[in-house]
Amino acid sequence: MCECCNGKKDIYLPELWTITKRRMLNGTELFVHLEKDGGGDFDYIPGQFVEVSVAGIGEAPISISSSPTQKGMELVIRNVGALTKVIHGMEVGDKLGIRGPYGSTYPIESAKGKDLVFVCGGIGLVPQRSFIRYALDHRADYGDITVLIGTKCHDMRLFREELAMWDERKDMTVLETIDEGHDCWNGNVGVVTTLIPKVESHLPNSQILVCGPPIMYKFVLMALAEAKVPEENIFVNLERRMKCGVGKCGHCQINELYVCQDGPVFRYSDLASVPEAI
Amino acid sequence: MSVSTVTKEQFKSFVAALVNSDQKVVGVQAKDDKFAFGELTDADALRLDYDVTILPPKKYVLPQKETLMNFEVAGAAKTVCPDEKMVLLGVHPYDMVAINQMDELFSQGEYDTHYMNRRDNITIIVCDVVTPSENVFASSMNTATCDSGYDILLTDIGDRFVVEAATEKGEALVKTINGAKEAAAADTDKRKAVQEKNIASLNKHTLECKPSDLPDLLEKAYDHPVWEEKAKLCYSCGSCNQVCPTCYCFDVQDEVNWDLKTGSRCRSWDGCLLSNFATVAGNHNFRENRADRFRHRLYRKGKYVPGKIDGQIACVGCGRCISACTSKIANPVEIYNTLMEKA
Amino acid sequence: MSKPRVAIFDFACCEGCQLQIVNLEEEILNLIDVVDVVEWREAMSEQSHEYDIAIIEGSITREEDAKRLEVIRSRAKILIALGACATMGGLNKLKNNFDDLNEVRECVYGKDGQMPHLNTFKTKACDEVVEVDFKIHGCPIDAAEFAQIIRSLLVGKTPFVPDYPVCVECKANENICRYEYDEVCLGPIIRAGCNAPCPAAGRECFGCRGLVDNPNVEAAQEVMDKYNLTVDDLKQKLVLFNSK
Amino acid sequence: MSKDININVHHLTRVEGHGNIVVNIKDGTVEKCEWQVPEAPRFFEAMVRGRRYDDIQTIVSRICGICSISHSLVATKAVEDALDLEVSEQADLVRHLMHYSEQLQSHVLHVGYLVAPDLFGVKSVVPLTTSATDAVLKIVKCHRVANQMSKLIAGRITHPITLTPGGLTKMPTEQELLDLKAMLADCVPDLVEVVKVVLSVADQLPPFERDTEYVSLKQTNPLYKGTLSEYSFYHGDITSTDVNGDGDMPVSKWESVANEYVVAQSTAKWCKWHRDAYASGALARFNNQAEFLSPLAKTVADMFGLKKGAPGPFMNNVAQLVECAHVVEASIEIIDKLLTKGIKPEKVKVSPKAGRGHAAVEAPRGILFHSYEFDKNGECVWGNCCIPTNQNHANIQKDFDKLVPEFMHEGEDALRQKMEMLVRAYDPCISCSTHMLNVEFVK
Ligand SMILES: Cc1cc2nc3c(=O)[nH]c(=O)nc-3n(C[C@H](O)[C@H](O)[C@H](O)COP(=O)(O)OP(=O)(O)OC[C@H]3O[C@@H](n4cnc5c(N)ncnc54)[C@H](O)[C@@H]3O)c2cc1C
Ligand code: SF4
Ligand code: SF4
Ligand code: SF4
Repeated sequence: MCECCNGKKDIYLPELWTITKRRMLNGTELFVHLEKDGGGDFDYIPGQFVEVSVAGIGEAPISISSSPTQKGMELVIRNVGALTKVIHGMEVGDKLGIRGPYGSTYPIESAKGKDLVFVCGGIGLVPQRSFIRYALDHRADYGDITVLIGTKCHDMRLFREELAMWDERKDMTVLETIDEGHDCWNGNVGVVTTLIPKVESHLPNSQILVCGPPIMYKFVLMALAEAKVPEENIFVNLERRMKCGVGKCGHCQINELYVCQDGPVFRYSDLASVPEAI
Repeated sequence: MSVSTVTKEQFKSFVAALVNSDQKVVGVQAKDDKFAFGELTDADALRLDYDVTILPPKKYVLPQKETLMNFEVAGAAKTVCPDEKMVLLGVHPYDMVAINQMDELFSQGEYDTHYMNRRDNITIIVCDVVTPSENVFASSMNTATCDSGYDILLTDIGDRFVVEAATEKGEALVKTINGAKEAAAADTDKRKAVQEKNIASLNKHTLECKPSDLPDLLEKAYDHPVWEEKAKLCYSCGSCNQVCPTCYCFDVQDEVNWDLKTGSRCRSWDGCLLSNFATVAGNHNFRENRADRFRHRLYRKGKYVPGKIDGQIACVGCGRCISACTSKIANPVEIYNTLMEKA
Repeated sequence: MSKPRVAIFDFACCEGCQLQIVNLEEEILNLIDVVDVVEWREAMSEQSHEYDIAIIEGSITREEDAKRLEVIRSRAKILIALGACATMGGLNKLKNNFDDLNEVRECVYGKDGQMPHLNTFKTKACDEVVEVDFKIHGCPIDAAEFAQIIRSLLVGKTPFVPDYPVCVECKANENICRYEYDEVCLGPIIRAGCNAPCPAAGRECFGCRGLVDNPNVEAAQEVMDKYNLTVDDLKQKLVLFNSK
Repeated sequence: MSKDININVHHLTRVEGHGNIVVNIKDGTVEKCEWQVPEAPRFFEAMVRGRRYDDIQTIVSRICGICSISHSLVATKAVEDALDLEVSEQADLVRHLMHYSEQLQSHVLHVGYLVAPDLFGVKSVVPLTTSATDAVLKIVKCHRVANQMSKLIAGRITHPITLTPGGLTKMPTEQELLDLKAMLADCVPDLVEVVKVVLSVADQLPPFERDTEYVSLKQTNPLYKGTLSEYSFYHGDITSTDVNGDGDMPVSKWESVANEYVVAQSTAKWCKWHRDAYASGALARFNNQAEFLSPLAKTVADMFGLKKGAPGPFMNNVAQLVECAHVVEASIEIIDKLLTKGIKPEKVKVSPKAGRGHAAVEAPRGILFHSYEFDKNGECVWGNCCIPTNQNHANIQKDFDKLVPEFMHEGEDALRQKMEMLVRAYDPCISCSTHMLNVEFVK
């Protein structure tokens, strides 16, 4: 903030956070735990994202994977390009620039008392984990919790220990599948939609939360339609190219909606007249 | 605020004095066979009789490239505040309307200090159109005249200018014009005549509906064949975006200095027609078809942006995209009219 | 950390792109501050077989050059093609339009055309011979773009290279479009990054940076009609730097 | 000291001058002493065939990055000759500015970046950036001024854009010319400093002379009579120190000056006129037209004791400095002339026709000839270029033949060094005159 800005904050200026833990979840996904330099408030709600930057390299939107019930913030970053490659090379103690949190949230309030079904494809588990953990931390507030996870191959599975812990729990159901079979895998094989019939009876009265790669949505939504899930009960978490995160740069627009402000979490029924969405 | 008249000579002296002061003055000047806004160093070079400028004056509120912050590589960053004051001389009403829209877009929701500071530092002198450009259709868009945003409104009534101060800043400037006389009723009548003429005649293309009908029209036109038809010829060159006074999409890139320790984060113009505007990691392009991108621009102008600014249509009828498109397919009026035929 | 070692090599070309590096003027001093230039025939006597970054200028037209490039590739961690000759064969590919290279030899050297040292094959870009990590486009390259790309690489960032057409920069600079004078300009299909100096200097873009990834060449026929131009006019221009 | 010397400098790949030096001396007898040019041939004369008259200068500009302006200019002139096009006086003057910018840029680069290290006994300009920072910064400044001048007049630094048969696609504005003039005037003191730096190490230039025929242009355009541009880079007939004003050759007959022939040791063709070899370049121009030099240029020549008729190839480096001073002053004179008349916009309209045309200009490193023939549609059916470096090859060989016996007693290293310096003195092209002569000794 500076004198000439009428006391207004520069919305593009990141604040520094320090990496306090880092570990590879698989060959391409890095998990980092961050603490804000100088402490201070940082309030977010599951479903939101932050703009992460390394000065000199660039900036990108990244979903918050931790729950606000935790200390600090956790992100999972896939190595796909200029910025993410550099972040992958960072160590504990290195700093990331953070802006946010931005965007819409999962229906943590309106879903209270209802059953939750999470449908996660690949890295789609990352933002969903925020709500899953939040719901587990407020276990009494929600009904049944079901997590469906599809991963391309065994080697790419995320949060394996955490999944194992969830699997142990009596108060939630975790179903996993991988696209291609593997020697060390005796679970389900097939894409994530193949898990949907297994929980079909559950679906119509649940809040369904969907996040995964672009092509996944079409098929999951078809399966959910078949299962007669009302569109108001489905929430999709969408990704788009994004430069500013604050509704100016125009990149993330899907028809009239801005993923950075109207999303990334959308109620599916609101997308009926948004042909570019799915 | 005051309404006065000045002779053209008096006005030129005023511009000359302004140019000679330490104030930065930007005005319309000839550029080969066309016109462009540029820093004015000679009052004689000012051309208030221009038809249209190649680029709109948006380049002063949202420059082609601007530094948002300076940083230490992988470290902290510091805002760069635009603080240059300038007088922007000779903005046409339709361009003023476009700036007003951008003001709204950059201040609503998250307040963009970079844009807004620039804007606050500019004193705008609008001048009513003297020479209509070959593709202007401001009359169709109700932007042949404008009633806000400017500090001074200037109208050429033949031998003199009518000068209206609309803000304190404008009033202070008008006070420095030697020989300004209070406008007589006859002068303001003449001004009215000029403006009425413009309202009727800045119309080289005629939109066959009210601008306010466009959102509804577009509501039903998503799958109209015109998108494919036109976009067949689209080069995805983004010329239509670049020259448009209401296009404001941008890209952000980091640049590092030679010390490799410091650098700056810059934003620059982008365009939704460019083929990778919506490409994300894994090379997934969310708007891969030319026709989808082509349609997106016309929807932004006629429906999406209006949705954010109280229904104001984000095409001000300057006609620049019509001239700038090498494929001659970008004419919004032609497209909107085609959509109506089917409807 | 030791400075990255950079070596600059040239093949068949005019060396104008290396000259652009020299044309960084004072910035050259910055450059040699952050990298160790271990080999650069144009500017210095030293030579080395050990380098991290090899910068290749020129196109490949002879067997011995192809071999030399392969050796360079095997030594370099990063190989950068510098300029149109290296990135796409550039102007040197004009000769590929002749069916018979013998005819070309004799056209230039007459009866002496059969001398063995005149043996060449069809012009190849670097990536037609070895794997290329980055391309710096243009004939010649733009010194500022070169500097930007090198600095990006040095901080570990994938350099930003535009994949949009020249018109974008041309329009941003308020040049008057050549089509307004009914002249052919390749701007709509050629990769930007040069800042459109040709239209700014009153003439058409003749395509020295190569096509964008997805050029709409199908549109050309109809668009040329709109200006009383022909596709042949367009091809005449395109052939200069974009022959196969 | 061994009586055997084997010098094998190889791999200089480039049109205008990748060269090899091969010397075998056995028992004090020179068995082989060769200047070879093995560059990858690029066949420009073939590449222009079938191309339109207005693309020729764009193509041949790519013969050489460092003399791209000269190549573009000479090609444009040859096309104009073929198509009978007139160029306005204004355009002609502006083209002179463009040409001068290249002379300045190329000479500063050559003397400052490539020759100076030899004189200072280092391998490149890099160590000088720390040991002689001030001098290097002054050289860089002169270089930048020249480049800014090219950029303004030619549209960019290398490979000019604004040249077109019949004129120029863009004229500089009067304001731009005023700014340019100020910049040039401002550069004079720096140039003088650079001259002084070179003077301080000029004794490092080897004491070698050989009586030589020098060939250059000679002004014939009345527009430039009595001006500094009478020292011609751009117009005129071909003259030589052997003809003494009697027997100058019109440019259209350049082929009978160059008398190109192919030799086995070179892909580039060699040339001879009155003798078995001739030299072109700054020293040739100086030796033919020194009386027309600007005052500052004359002063610079005096500082080095350079006199008309100077025979030593190494003095070419000094002549280049003299020309640097000259082109700065000649540019200022032209700018004044342009400003007095005022810049008028021009539009060039050309209708193609069949014809053959010839032209010559002085590239920084010597006289440059181009000829083209066009069919009635303006498509090129034939082209022929003869570049200065080729014209100097035979002379370099003749110099070697004399230099090797004279200096072989100094031993291999010193001999090799002198031979490399000699090649560089000709400024054959940026690539050749650099220090990367890859020397191998076979013991
Ligand atoms: C709301 C939201 C949440 C997200 N959450 C996560 C998350 O939790 N974890 C995660 O790993 N990712 C997440 N992403 C995706 C992440 O933001 C992108 O992958 C980001 O681009 C990576 O930045 P980068 O600089 O490394 O890649 P970039 O270097 O920008 O590019 C990566 C790829 O994007 C494409 N691309 C980018 N720029 C261009 C261009 N100029 N031209 C052409 N193609 C281009 C290319 O295909 C390129 O290979 C999220 C995205 C959104 C919108
Ligand atoms: S869409 Fe075209 S006519 Fe409308 S404001 Fe933009 S450039 Fe002007
Ligand atoms: S200017 Fe025309 S060709 Fe270019 S992107 Fe726009 S519509 Fe397409
Ligand atoms: S001149 Fe060429 S590059 Fe510029 S806008 Fe026109 S077509 Fe595009």
